[in-house]
Amino acid sequence: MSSHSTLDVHPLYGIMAEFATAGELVAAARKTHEAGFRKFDAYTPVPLHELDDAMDLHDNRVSLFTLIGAILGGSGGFTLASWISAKALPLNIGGRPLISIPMFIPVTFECTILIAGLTAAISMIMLNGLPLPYHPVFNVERFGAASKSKFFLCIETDDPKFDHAATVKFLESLNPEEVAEVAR
Amino acid sequence: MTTTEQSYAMSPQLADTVKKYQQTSAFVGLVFLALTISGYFFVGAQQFLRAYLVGCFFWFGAGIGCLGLLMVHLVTGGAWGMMIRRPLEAGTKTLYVMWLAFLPLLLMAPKLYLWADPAHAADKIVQAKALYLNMPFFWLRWVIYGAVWLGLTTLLNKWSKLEDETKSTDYSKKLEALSAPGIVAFFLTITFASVDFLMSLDPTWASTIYGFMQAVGAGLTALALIIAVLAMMTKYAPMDHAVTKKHLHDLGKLMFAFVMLWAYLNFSQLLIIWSGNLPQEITWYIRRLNGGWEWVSLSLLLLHFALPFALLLSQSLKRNANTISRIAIFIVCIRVVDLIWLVEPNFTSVDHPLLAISWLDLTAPIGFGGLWLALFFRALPERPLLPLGAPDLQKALNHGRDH
Amino acid sequence: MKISPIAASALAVLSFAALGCSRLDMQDQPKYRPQRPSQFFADGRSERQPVEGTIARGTLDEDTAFYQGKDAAGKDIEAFPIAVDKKVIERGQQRYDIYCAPCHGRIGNGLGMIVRRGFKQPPSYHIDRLRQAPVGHFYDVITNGYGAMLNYSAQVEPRDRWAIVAYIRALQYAENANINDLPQEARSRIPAAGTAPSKAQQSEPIAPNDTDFSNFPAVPATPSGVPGAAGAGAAPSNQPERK
Amino acid sequence: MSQPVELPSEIKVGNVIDEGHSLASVSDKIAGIVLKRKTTFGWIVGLLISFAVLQSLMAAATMLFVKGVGVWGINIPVGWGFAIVNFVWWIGIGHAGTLISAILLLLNQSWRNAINRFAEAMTLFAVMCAGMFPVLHTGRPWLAYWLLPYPNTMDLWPQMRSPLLWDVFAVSTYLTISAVFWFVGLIPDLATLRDTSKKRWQQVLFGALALGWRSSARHWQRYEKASLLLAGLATPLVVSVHTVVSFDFAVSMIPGWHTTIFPPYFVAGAIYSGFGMVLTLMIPVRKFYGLEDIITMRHLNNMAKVTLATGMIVSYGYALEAFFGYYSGDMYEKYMILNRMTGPYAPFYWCLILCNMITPQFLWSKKIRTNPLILWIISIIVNIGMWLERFVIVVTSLHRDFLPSSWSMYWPTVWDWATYIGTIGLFMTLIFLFVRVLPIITIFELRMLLPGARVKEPVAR
Amino acid sequence: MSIVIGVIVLGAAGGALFELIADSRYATRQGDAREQPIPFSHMHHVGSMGIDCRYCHTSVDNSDWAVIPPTKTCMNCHSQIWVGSSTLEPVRESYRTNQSIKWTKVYDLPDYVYFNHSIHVKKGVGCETCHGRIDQQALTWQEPSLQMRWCLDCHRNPAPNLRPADKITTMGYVPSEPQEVLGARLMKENHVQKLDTCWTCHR
Repeated sequence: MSSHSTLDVHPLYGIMAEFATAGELVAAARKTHEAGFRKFDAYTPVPLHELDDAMDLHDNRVSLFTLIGAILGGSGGFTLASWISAKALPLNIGGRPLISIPMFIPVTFECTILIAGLTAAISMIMLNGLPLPYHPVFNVERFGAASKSKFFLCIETDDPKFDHAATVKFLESLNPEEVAEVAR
Repeated sequence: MTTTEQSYAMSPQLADTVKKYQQTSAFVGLVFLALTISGYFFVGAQQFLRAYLVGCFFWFGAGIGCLGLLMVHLVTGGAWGMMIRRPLEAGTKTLYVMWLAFLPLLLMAPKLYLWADPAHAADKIVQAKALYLNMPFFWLRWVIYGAVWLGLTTLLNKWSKLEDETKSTDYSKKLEALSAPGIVAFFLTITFASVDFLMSLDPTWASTIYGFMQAVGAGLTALALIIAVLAMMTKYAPMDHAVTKKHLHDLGKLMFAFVMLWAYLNFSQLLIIWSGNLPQEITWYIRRLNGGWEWVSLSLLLLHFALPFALLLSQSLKRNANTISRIAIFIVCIRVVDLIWLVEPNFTSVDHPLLAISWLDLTAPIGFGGLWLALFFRALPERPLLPLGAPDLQKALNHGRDH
Repeated sequence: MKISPIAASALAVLSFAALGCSRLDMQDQPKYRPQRPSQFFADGRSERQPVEGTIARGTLDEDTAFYQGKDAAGKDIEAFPIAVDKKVIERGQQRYDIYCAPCHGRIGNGLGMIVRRGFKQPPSYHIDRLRQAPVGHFYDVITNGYGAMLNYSAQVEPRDRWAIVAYIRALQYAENANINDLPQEARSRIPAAGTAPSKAQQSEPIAPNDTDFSNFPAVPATPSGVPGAAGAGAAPSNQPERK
Repeated sequence: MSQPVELPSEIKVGNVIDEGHSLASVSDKIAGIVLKRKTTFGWIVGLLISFAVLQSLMAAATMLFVKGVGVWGINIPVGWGFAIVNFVWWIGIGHAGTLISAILLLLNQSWRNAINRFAEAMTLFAVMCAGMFPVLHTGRPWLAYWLLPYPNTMDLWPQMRSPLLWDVFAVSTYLTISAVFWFVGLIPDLATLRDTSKKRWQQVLFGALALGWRSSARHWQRYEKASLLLAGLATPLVVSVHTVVSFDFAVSMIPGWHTTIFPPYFVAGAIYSGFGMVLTLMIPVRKFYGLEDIITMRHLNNMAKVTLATGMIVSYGYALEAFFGYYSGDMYEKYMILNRMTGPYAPFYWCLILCNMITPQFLWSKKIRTNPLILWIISIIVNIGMWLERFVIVVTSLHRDFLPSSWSMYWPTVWDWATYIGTIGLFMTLIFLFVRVLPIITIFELRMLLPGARVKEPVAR
Repeated sequence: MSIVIGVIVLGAAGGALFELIADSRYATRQGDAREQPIPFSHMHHVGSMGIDCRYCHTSVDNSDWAVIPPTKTCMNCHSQIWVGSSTLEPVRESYRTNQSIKWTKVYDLPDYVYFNHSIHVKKGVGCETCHGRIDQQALTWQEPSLQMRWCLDCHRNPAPNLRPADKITTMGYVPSEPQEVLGARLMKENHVQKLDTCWTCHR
């Protein structure tokens, strides 16, 4: 409550804590989540599956979109093949049937993979909100290490539970190497 | 948590269960084998032999599949194999009997195999293949197969036992060293065995992928059986704490891969023969895509591929011992249909294919199944359920526990 | 996706070059099609005349009666050198309407469309001189021209010329026909007694040599002078035999 | 039956990554190759030589465009010559990359991490080289888009029942998905490069390519899912690609082509030659960049084992071809296999047997598997052997037509060779550029192998 | 990834644009009346004079080639009519000097297309079907696009474009019975087949 004044003077994105090890980060993230914070994020140079549990991250939409892409690609490929062979350009080749299902399987299969693969990659990037040219976390000077060797946790001001002084205190209680304010 | 002090011998409850299974399957096996043999007199020699071939080759496949999987595991390692190594070893021990079970087929070959029938000796196609398809060589090959299969089985089991007892890595190395060429021998023998016993039912037809398909089919049968057995054992000590969900998951993935591989190989064969449409090849499919057999083909497509494929995509179904074992048992059943589909249509006419299955086609696989399972369950309790001398055992036990 | 930039640019340059220069894709092949100009021959034609003094196979044209309409003495022949039947006359009518009618008119009265536009009027076929003229005469005129008329040998083949002659004979016959010459059932179609039958109705073709034409259909009335607008006659399925 | 259990300590086969590395040191080492290392003289010479070789492709392609496919050695019975031989060869080489990155990811084989990026790049470049041939062999490469199904003024559609069209779908899907997979794998590493670089232009360049990746846990969660899905899709894809390539042959009715073993046998052959090529390239790169601590003996050993295994499958294929040549009872098949073994191209066949069947048998020995030099030589022999295999399959089956009057021989012309050697130049040029401008090893996956990336939570759950 | 999407979108747009251009009248020259050395008018000769097509194009019904008439054919009439016209001087000059008039080809098929006039005429495809109302074209223009699609439209389904043999040269033809009935009947009578294999036209 008292921090609101600080916000006005100094537009703040959040408070960031830096940790030395993966274990500390996971523990910190779990505590933060348990403390009721929701608008916060952990930054780590390697994917940590433990964080998914600790932060309650269970977004399965990438799989869902990929499945939809696979179904659309497969049915599209099969339809394309049979439409071309039977309707658009029916060619009689040695009396073989126009609709020859075994012969359509390769194209169907490739279309399934193509569309599913593209959906998987594109939906991952889109759901992650990328490409994003600017993000406040990079304002923290040491944040560059997040892609190499250090672990970070940032609680954002948007969180309803955010309170400047209290949040700083809370983060300091997690035994970080450093706590920093993140300019917006 | 798993510790090295724990024993991996069978718990008494499990031993009881296995004994019960063994007795039941022995009983069922004997009854159904007796029924099958009665078919020789009631239904006729040829129909009896066809059904006998289905049952015998199917359960031989289960045994040889265990041998193949065992050797693949010994070469590549991996936690999945550590959990099923003992069941696989038990499975290989059935080969002694299953090899001998081919004897009636050899003895009565002229009644089953056209090429062995003197009445067809003058046929052009039979003569073209006479250098390979003749009775003395047929017998000789059977002896060679036996030497390879039983030799491998004997040595692998012996060294595995010694590995346990001595805890010496010498035997681990020996096992690996034997398995690598063993896999080569496995592929060659099962290829030629499937040409001999299955493909030559129709001497006019040939397909190069056939042996590979039978090897994969046998592997799938064996894997499904062993998964079912393992899932059953997870209810009892020591497997209840040794087997993690991750192990089941990996085995499920492997079964999924086998299902896909089976479909892939079958589809490849179908597409190539379908598009070629050559009279000497396509007849094989004409018999299987007409006269009622098309429904069997379709059900194979749906039940042998599509359904297991869809079910095994799910992570949770693979990680649950109950569901994975049900899927595995289902796959074993549909594998029998696949074998019937391979054998029976050879005896229908190309011009008027007709779906005609005798009751023997059911009693023979059940009979041999009972026999096989009885042998298997007899061999299973002989040794600790995990390979205690294997170098990577601890790592395998920790598999799926590190998170 | 990555494509080698070098390969891509080379491809691009080459393909544009290819598109820019000429249509490489077999659009213009180094071969001659009919009437295609030639750079090679002095007269610029790819189609060559036979070497002088040579005769192509099948064009010896020894049969003077058929090819020239003359007998051995050089006189116009009186009888057709081909068998004339209904099909020949139908063919003759069709060819006549295409090649002759523009000047001679569809009924042979010499009042075709071209004549109306200033071409010298040819005589009607129905004058006595032409009614008496031997068939060889007509053939000779078609082949070699006559007066203002240029020859039609390039446009009408010999067999078609005879067919046209046969049709001219039919026109002449029809112009002077009597109602009694008509078959019985055709007579009933004459509108009313005393009414002058139209020219077209009169030009009922009749065989010059007594072939039976009892089933010959009436030629529908057609507006004269507009060939091709309607009723260009016989089915083309029986072409005269080509040499 | 119960007995005291003593588990033996782990047998050391060699580690996936040598001890002494930390998160920071691994990141700096690999990123440093891109960012800090000076352009060496050797690299420039290598690039220049490759680029010079590439010019032979340019010359050959120009010649082809001007004169048409008549400059090649193809003739009436052998209508498929070098173009398809080299197409199949290159496509096969590409397979190892996807196999390493996708299948081994699914199988949780951690040894893949050091080599997958390189192998994937190799896949991409090999598929590009492969793609050259079908496009060039039409003789009118500027009309290559006709192969795609799109509404056009000719009212024509591609023949969906033709394996050659399946090839179009399979190869373009393969190229697309490989590129996507490769790029997705690069994103976190590009972020590392962005954050490590001190130069502004590099920061901007890598920053743009990294798409603003900020190593967020929420991103990682979806990223891992997408990676797994892509791997799951790429695995059947890679099998399908060479399967479809094999259909190009098997679906026709030429003796020696129309055989059902072709799909699995081609796939194994592809992996075989692919691993051969990975070894051929990896061993010098490892030496040159001093990566012995990251690409360890264990990698070489494992790759050699895969090479041996796939070599055995290929040999199984040769054996079956010969056996079924007899067993089929078909006189054309019989003649085909006899002609292969004793006909005018017999030396090629026996050379192929020597390269592909005999040579890999040396890999049974662990000594040889862990000797980089011998392994490197064997890998080159494997590459030659697999090339010979395609040559033998294509040429010996075609040059004896069903109609003896059209029997003929096929010999490549200088332009055939120039095209083929030129694609090797293209491949090497791309490889040289790649090792210079991008991290050749997946940094973030290497980090995952380190103890620093393990979670030892101080708090009990 | 946006780059990939951008490439895909741009590629699709480029492809669509390419198709639009390829399909445009500019590219196909459809409806484009060509300049000729002598402004020969079909409208005059066919429309107002009523001369049958075959008077000049003599071989249309028995050869693959319809024939551009020789100068002599012009002179059949123009030896008498319009003899003083300066417009026709090139014709007279050609006749005098025996040099061909260099007409500009309007219906210029690529050399890889095999086309035969006589079979089309024999099977009942009228002149008008491909060449349009020639009796209304002062300078001859290219009536259809001549794209392969246009050929195939008819080759895949010939019935709507068939007419009786005696109506081949008719302009402004109106079928005497419903075209579906007539077309189906003529298909049968003239043994018209659906010929859309590659080698029908590309030999």
